[in-house]
Amino acid sequence: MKLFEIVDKPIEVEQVIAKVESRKAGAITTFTGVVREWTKGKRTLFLEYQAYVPMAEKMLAKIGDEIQRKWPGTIVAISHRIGRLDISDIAVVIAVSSPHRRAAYEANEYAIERIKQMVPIWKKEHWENGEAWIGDQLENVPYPDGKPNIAEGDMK
Amino acid sequence: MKLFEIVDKPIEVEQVIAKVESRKAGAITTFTGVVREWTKGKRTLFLEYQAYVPMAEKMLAKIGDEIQRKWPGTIVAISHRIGRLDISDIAVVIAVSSPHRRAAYEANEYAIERIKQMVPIWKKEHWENGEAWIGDQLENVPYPDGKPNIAEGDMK
Amino acid sequence: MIKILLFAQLQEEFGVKDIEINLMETTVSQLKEILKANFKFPSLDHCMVAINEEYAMDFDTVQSGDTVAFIPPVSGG
Amino acid sequence: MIKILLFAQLQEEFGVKDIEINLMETTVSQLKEILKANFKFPSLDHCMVAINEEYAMDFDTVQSGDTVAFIPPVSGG
Repeated sequence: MKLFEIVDKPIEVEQVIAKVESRKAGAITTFTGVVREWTKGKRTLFLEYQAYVPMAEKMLAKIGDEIQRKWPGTIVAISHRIGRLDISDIAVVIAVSSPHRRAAYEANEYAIERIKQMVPIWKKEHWENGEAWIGDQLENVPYPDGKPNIAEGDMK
Repeated sequence: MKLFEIVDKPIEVEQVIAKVESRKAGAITTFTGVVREWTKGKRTLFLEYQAYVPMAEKMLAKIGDEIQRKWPGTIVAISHRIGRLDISDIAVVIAVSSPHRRAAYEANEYAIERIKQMVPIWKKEHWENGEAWIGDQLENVPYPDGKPNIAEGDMK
Repeated sequence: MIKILLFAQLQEEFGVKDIEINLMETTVSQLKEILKANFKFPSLDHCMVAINEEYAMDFDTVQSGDTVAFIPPVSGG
Repeated sequence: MIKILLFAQLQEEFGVKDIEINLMETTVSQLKEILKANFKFPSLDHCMVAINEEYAMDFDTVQSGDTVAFIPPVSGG
């Protein structure tokens, strides 16, 4: 059972949840990122995800380590899909179990923020009238020192 | 399809998620409350949940209304189980879909806090050496004016 | 006739799930006093009250035909 | 021999997924200069760099046998 994985097949939420189940858990949170049809008035037809697979899995595991240090007692599993994804397809599932709910929410949100900062996965949007690779960080602030925040940090 | 329900059968997370799926959604969060074996060093054998069913469903729907006003564009579904639950059984699943992730996390956490404040559902803990109905609010602060916070409010 | 519903520890203390009592119009706080005077209800003061499935305040009115639920501190989730 | 991996828009701009170049020990920033001098790489300055699957800084050393990946702004999730 791989807690952190890049896959090219559909992801089942229940299967990611199953990886974090524990008799110590009182709360399990999931985040599911799905392909949205409309973004700022622009219609997406489909997406294409690419990853640097071995490094992406390593970085997902690093996020898991960070979470276990910050929120002891949590268990994290993350699956991210690559390839062509249609509207409503699942791109990513993050599951976190914890004895108590606050940590399960916080750790889950931390995971998605960190994925968007530092995991080598790229999304190409295909619209009716064009296509483009999206760089989430570029849409926000360029890296202040030419690098992303690789060290664990506070979330934005 | 009932978005807000009290059930006496096992809850499937995928089925609650299915109720909030939408082509407008980019993020779906779930919270799953499961029966924890150990709480503050005390071992739980099993739990028993009781509800004032029609009022509980009405209050869950009220929480859904509050969420739609606070986070427009979200869709919420909540299933809560009653009866005897064993360790790791699912007591509650909250699913929230939203165009963007921040609202999906916030609305989800708001829902569980509100459930614990005002939905007429009770849990009886069965330990090795006894049993007791648990009142979450009593463990915290008694209602300042003899009433729970029924009006929508900020979360604690 | 007012129907009174009991849950959780109240139900166990009292041994039944509901009671019907004959009363004319009254308030929630008067109803609580009547119940405390006539029955053993040690947890009653910790309870919320709902009239016809909506939370009610002490000063709210209860009348014949209403269903009044006594709601001990909840613990769902 | 240093293996260079390209992704996303870099891969499309350049038309291949990887390049091998013969170089002795160098730094990340020197490697970037060499690539910019020899190839058309308009997006290179916006990229992060990873050496053997770990993020690296401009002053880090690259040596023969290493795999260097140029990582355009990521957009997973």
